[in-house]
Amino acid sequence: MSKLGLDPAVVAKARRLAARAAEPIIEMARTHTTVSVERAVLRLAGVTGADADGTPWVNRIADAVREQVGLEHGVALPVFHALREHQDPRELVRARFEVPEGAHAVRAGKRAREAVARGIARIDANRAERDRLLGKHGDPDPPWVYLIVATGDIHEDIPQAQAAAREGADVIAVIRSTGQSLLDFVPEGATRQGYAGTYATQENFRLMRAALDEVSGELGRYVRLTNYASGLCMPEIATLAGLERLDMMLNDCMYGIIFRDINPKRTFIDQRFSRQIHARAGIVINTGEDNYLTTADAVDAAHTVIASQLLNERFGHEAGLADAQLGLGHAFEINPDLPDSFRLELAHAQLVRELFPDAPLKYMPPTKHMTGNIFAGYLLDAFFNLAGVLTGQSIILIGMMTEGIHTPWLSDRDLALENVRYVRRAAGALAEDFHPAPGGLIVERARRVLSETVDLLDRVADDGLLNAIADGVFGVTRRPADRGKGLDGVIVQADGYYNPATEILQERP
Amino acid sequence: MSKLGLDPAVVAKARRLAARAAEPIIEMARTHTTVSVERAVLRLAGVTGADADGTPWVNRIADAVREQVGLEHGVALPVFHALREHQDPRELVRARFEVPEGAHAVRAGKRAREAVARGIARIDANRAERDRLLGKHGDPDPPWVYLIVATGDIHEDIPQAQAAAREGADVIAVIRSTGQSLLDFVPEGATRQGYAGTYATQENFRLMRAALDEVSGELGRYVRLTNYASGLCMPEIATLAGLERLDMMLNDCMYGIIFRDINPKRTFIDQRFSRQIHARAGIVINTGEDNYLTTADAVDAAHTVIASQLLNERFGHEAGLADAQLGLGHAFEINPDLPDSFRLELAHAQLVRELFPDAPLKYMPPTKHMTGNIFAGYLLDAFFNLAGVLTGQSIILIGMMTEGIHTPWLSDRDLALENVRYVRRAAGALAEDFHPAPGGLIVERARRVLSETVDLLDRVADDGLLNAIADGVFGVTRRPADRGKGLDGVIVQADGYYNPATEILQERP
Amino acid sequence: MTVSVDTIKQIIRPYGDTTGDAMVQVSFTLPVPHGPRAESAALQLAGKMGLDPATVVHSKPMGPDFTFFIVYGKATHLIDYAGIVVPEGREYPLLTPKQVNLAIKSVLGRKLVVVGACIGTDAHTVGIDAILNVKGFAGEKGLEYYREIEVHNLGAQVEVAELVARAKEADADAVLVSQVVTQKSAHIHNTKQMAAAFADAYPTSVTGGLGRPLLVAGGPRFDTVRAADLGVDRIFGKGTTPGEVASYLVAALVPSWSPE
Amino acid sequence: MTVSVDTIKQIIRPYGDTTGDAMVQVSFTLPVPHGPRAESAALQLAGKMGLDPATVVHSKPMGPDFTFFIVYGKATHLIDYAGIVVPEGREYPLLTPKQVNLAIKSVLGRKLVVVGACIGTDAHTVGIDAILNVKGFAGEKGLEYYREIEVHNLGAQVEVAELVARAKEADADAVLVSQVVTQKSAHIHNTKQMAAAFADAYPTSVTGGLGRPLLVAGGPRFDTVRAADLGVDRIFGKGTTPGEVASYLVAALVPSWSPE
Ligand code: B12
Ligand code: B12
Ligand SMILES: Cc1ncc(COP(=O)(O)O)c(C=O)c1O
Ligand SMILES: Cc1ncc(COP(=O)(O)O)c(C=O)c1O
Repeated sequence: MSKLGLDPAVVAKARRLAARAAEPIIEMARTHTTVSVERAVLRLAGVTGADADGTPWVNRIADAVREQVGLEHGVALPVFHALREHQDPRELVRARFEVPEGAHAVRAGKRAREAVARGIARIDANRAERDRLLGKHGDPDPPWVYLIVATGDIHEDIPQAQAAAREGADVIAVIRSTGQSLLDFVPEGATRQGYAGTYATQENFRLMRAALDEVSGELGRYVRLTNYASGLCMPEIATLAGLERLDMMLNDCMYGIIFRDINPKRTFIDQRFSRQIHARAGIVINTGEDNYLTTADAVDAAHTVIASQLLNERFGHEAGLADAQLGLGHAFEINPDLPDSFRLELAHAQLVRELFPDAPLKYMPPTKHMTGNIFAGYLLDAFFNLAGVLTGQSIILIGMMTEGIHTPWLSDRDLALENVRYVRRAAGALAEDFHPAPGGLIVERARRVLSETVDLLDRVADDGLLNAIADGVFGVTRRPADRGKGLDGVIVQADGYYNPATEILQERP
Repeated sequence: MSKLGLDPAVVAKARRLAARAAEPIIEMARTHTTVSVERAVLRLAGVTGADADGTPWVNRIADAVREQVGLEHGVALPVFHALREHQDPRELVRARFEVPEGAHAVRAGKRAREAVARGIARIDANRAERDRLLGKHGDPDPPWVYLIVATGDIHEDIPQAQAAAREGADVIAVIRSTGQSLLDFVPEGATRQGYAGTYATQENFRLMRAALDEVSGELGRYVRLTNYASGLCMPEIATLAGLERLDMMLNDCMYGIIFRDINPKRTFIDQRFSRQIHARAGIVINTGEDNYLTTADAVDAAHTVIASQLLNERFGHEAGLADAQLGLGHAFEINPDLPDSFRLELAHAQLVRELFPDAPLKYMPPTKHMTGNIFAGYLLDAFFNLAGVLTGQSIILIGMMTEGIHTPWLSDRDLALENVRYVRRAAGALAEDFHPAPGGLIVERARRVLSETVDLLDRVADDGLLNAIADGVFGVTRRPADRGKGLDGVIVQADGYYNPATEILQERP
Repeated sequence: MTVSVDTIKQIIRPYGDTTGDAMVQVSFTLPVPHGPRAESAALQLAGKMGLDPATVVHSKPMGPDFTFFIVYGKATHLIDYAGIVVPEGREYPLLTPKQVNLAIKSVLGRKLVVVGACIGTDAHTVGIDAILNVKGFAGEKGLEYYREIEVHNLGAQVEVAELVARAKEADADAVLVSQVVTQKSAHIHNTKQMAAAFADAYPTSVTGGLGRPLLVAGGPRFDTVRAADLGVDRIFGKGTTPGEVASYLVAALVPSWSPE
Repeated sequence: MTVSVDTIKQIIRPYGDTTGDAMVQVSFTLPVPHGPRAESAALQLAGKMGLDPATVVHSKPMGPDFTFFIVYGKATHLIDYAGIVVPEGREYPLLTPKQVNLAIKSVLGRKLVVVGACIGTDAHTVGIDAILNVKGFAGEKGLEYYREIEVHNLGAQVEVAELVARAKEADADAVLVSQVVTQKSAHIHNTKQMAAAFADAYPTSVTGGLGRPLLVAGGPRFDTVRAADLGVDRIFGKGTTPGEVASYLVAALVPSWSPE
């Protein structure tokens, strides 16, 4: 039941153009691999742990393979060929690698596939376990309240996360240490030294998921856990998330490019693999279009958000994600000094809702226009919460009145929850009384943003997405295709490239 | 254009019942007078000033008349008869009064009427002057922002009021000193010693109106002034307001009874005369139904608010007030812990709006459920401001986040204005997108409140309004008709009672 | 009023997001024009309040002569939590209405007479009504509901002289006054004035309630004073329930009774 | 930094609604369970902050171990407003882009080279971009727009070693770093570390900016420290505009030039 009366032909056109713009990128991702993709294969195959310096064995092994025979055939064949002789990673890294051929190749491939299949089976088991727990504890109705913990110390995060869950959080996000996305390895073990956030590690994932399982039982409501895939290790972190039953992951096709200056090719290749894993794991991804509005103006750039969502959708679908797994991001960032700012925001939020009716949209609170005036901030957050209710958003990040000042205090979070609770309780089903006047400001604004989106996608489809990114179309940040971190980790697949994980994942269960 | 789809037949029935319930009271008011009504006549006739103890001459004169010949013939004839000999009030209070008869009565009546007509001419001139200034400075569009000053000192009030006007107030209310409504005289002169408010005096009215005229010129927007008529001196204060060009007055048919324990008869007689004056002066009255919800529950007693508004409307019309002068009061007082509190409030506010489409409704902010949590308070005020925008309220009192703590600070007022400015700017014409779902919670709630109103008025019309008041129907406070302050100031008119003011006012200009 | 002192030594500081960070938020207005000089003044005040370091996160001119500030800072003070002398909530047992009635009937042998009012120009009756009216407060019935308590609720804006007269007339055991308006310390002045008037009117009065009715004051903002400062026997604050008051009346006026 | 001191003696206090009422609002969390003991602790803290009297108007349990408080009170402190030493806004004249270009061209005879970056793990580039990018800030164009300024904007998350190398490579006259994240005083540590690295890398460096590039730090929350504490030449805070920075660069690096 559309409130905006969008023209289905225009919507279909936008989707067609997004698919056309995405196609060359998908082709590139199909024919390339990266160091992190290959390390993810090793992780699926069961390689864990790190050397005495903290460098994960998967890095040591992939580096050794790359040095000796290159990674263009994938890591699987050389490693499983070498595994005939060396079982222990400590020895394996010192092995002489070769790319097996003929029967050797067949045998190595078979064993690699069996090993990786065991990893994927564990992901499947986790998915089933989640379904079981959702049935047992209960699945909260959307919108889900999404709260952040960020102490830097997993053992401090745990009680804070449990407390947040008890206070009403449906989703707990553990913010990552500021530097992690630029690390080309995933740290190991339980960590206590993060910086404005806690390192994403397999052990931290495990500990937090266990803690939330405990509190889910206590509350009779399954509390979801989320973390960040984006960064140089997107495929590996996605894998670890699947292995440890995380429920959602920040995963955007372009965030790393624009906001972390990661090489565009690297990012696009990594995101495809990581999303194939998420798809299998039943993990809901959260995309990062909200970030664009922190560097670009929320009104001027509204159509870039929609264009990016359509691209994220296309890439997601191609990687096997269902609509219900597409937590497309957007944000309440319109300058509050503008006349009609709230109505404009309702137009944008409703447009996203109607374009992606089955997606669990992630809606971000105001950040850019939050100042030191905490009262003004509390007010703005209230209107954000109301916009969420009126336009049926799915995953609601909770805005902090002190956003312009410091990372959230305990009391900020408590007051923020009081705010959203009041708004939801007071407004109830008010959305059913919200009907944008035909021809009115909201309807016209939504129509205009959609048409600007179509125009933009048209240009992007013609010029190529990589060129658009280089031109600063998204987040007014220019990122040329041949620059940025991690480009040296990109490898063109050779003939005979073999990746058992992709093979299994593309068969679909 | 009704959003609630109210049944016009039910609305008409409610009005008929209100008229029936009001009728005996109107009859009583027509056949009685009060000490304050008579003093108001003297004020219109030009008697001003006070004795050395601060007792106004009008009180001294009326008391002397009452003592000697009673007030059942009105004060006009005895006084204007005595005026043949004594012109100075100082002497007049020592005069021997008699009720003139025959030609003497005719002559005294004629001179009284001439004197009172001069007072009324001054009121007419003020009304014309207001119209001129509205044309000159400009009349702000509703909703009008209504702000309070309450320092107790008129010379502190003035700069604060001017500052408030500069910050966006369209209406300035000077809160009265807490004790004044129970004084059976109007203090004289400029006062500096009020208690949680400033005394309402003719001179204070004059000073403040002049100060606001000054600032109106500066701002290019006519800033309205309001004060309180209710209390033991309703007729006199209404008169002074007319003489000094106030623009609005708090004037309720029952507030004094319920919240100040003033005798019901006294109040009903006084309110009729005071409203005749307001009608002539072009003053907008503000009624006090909002107060009911501070002692009664805003959901349970919603229909008592509507019933009272219909009564206030009937009494107002009968006294000559036009619809555009009926600032009927209501308030955002629903417990914020209730589910759907905001939607329920929208139902109530929209119902009032649709029942009285031409009345400049006065909408009061939350007070009862404001606590020491100033953040929660700021939030509640924001939703009040939004309800005002969505339901087209006319006069918006500005809620203070510290309502539960102290009388407003400078910064409270500033933050409160930031709040309402944001909400109005951000929401713009959002009301056009607000369409209560047919059969939904809002529509059903409004319908139910209206039908409860009809039931209540039916009972009141049968049992008598005075009995209903005695039973605590309004504001859950019981006020028997023969109790309360000021009953001894009520006088049954004798045959030959003469009141030149009523005579002129009832002729209509 | 009794006190309790913890035995464990415990020193605490405010908590922002880490133990010991000692962060607090402050807001205030200074009567000076907006600008860097005003900001320095705000930081000086924060410094005197013991905030170091302190940051002005928001400053806003309010007209030409005033500036509003929001400041965050680290409090240098320590709180000796273990050493805190904490007023015990209640120095008497909480009784059921039944027990209250029984106590009065069995010991006093007559109804206990209570006179209540809002004094001075205060017209906020909701609080005293919550204690006295049958309807009550927070699910508890008010004193009128107690069979053995005779309630005279005089309502709002009662003058002290009238209150004394009515208390004498009714032969009151206890006088309950409510004070909600606190502007210019009205509640303090009015309550003291009331206590003095009772002392005058009952020359036999001695502290402790002998020779005059028990004097009880209530209202939401009495937390800066103690009963003795005002000359009354007890103060009740925010959120008081009728049962607490009834139980106190028994403890104070029927001290010989015990629930067993 | 110069100072100005008023000649009139003026003692001020916070202002609620009356001159001299000295009222302020405070909020904080204490790491203790909710209850009367916690409230007493809150009042103790308020007392130590110099609030007397003080009232807890709101207290709320946040889980079993923490309580949030809102307190209002009268500050006993006086502020000597006349005696306040106030940092002057700017110690150099504000120039137009034209004047800046002229100064550089006529005195330096070559382009002035500026290297900018967000250092450490800080990825907040909006602030430094506001100063450097053509687009600029608050209606003023950024330094890239100045014909005579050569800008190398290195972007986010630049390591100090790399910054030093790039500054040397470009033969930078000035290095501009932005620090927005302040958690655990990251901005202070990172800036100090950067200053130390430049001191090391340019052994001829003496205070005052000779022998090494001029070091400029910026970000919204540097107001608790002074440039000298960090080892840089100047700090720019909230709301800085590109023109202010360009004018400062001229004043510091082309001191002999004067607009006349
Ligand atoms: C309702 C109300 C009114 C109603 C009163 C109706 C009535 N019949 O009582 C009306 C609308 C008439 C009114 C008028 C005014 N009010 Co008024 N009003 C309030 C309001 C909204 C709620 C008070 C209330 O009912 N609380 C609920 C009761 C249950 O709580 P309580 O009184 O604290 O009582 C509890 C305890 O304190 C205790 N208790 C109280 N008394 C007693 C006595 C005894 C013996 C015992 C044992 C216990 C006890 O037990 C009670 C139950 O737990 C407050 C704001 C707020 N949110 O608090 C302002 C407020 C109290 N009003 C205020 C003022 C100034 C006024 C006015 C002067 C103008 C104005 N600004 O509105 C007028 C004039 C009143 C006058 N002459 O006194 C100020 C007082 C400021 C101050 N601290 O000095 C307040 C705080 C609003 C504000 N911020 O300006 N008001
Ligand atoms: C935009 C933004 C982001 C964007 C950044 C995009 C980008 N390319 O810059 C994104 C979304 C990526 C982001 C991410 C994160 N952010 Co962020 N972000 C913000 C936000 C909303 C606005 C900052 C901003 O752009 N301000 C506008 C600019 C123009 O102002 P400015 O930086 O102060 O710059 C001016 C002056 O300071 C000065 N200036 C600044 N630098 C320099 C340098 C020189 C040389 C000169 C002369 C002048 C100068 O001139 C500028 C113009 O006047 C703030 C919250 C807020 N409302 O402030 C949080 C905020 C800064 N972020 C924060 C944090 C913690 C993060 C994250 C760690 C996670 C999170 N909570 O979001 C991540 C990781 C970032 C990282 N690794 O550093 C915190 C920092 C807390 C603290 N005080 O320590 C804040 C305050 C939010 C919060 N309350 O938690 N963020
Ligand atoms: C899609 C996405 N990925 C990742 C992140 C966080 O990345 P980092 O850990 O690099 O700050 C964000 C930030 O909000 C995001 O939106
Ligand atoms: C209709 C009306 N009259 C008068 C008043 C004020 O009366 P008083 O001065 O007695 O407090 C109010 C209070 O808000 C009111 O609503």
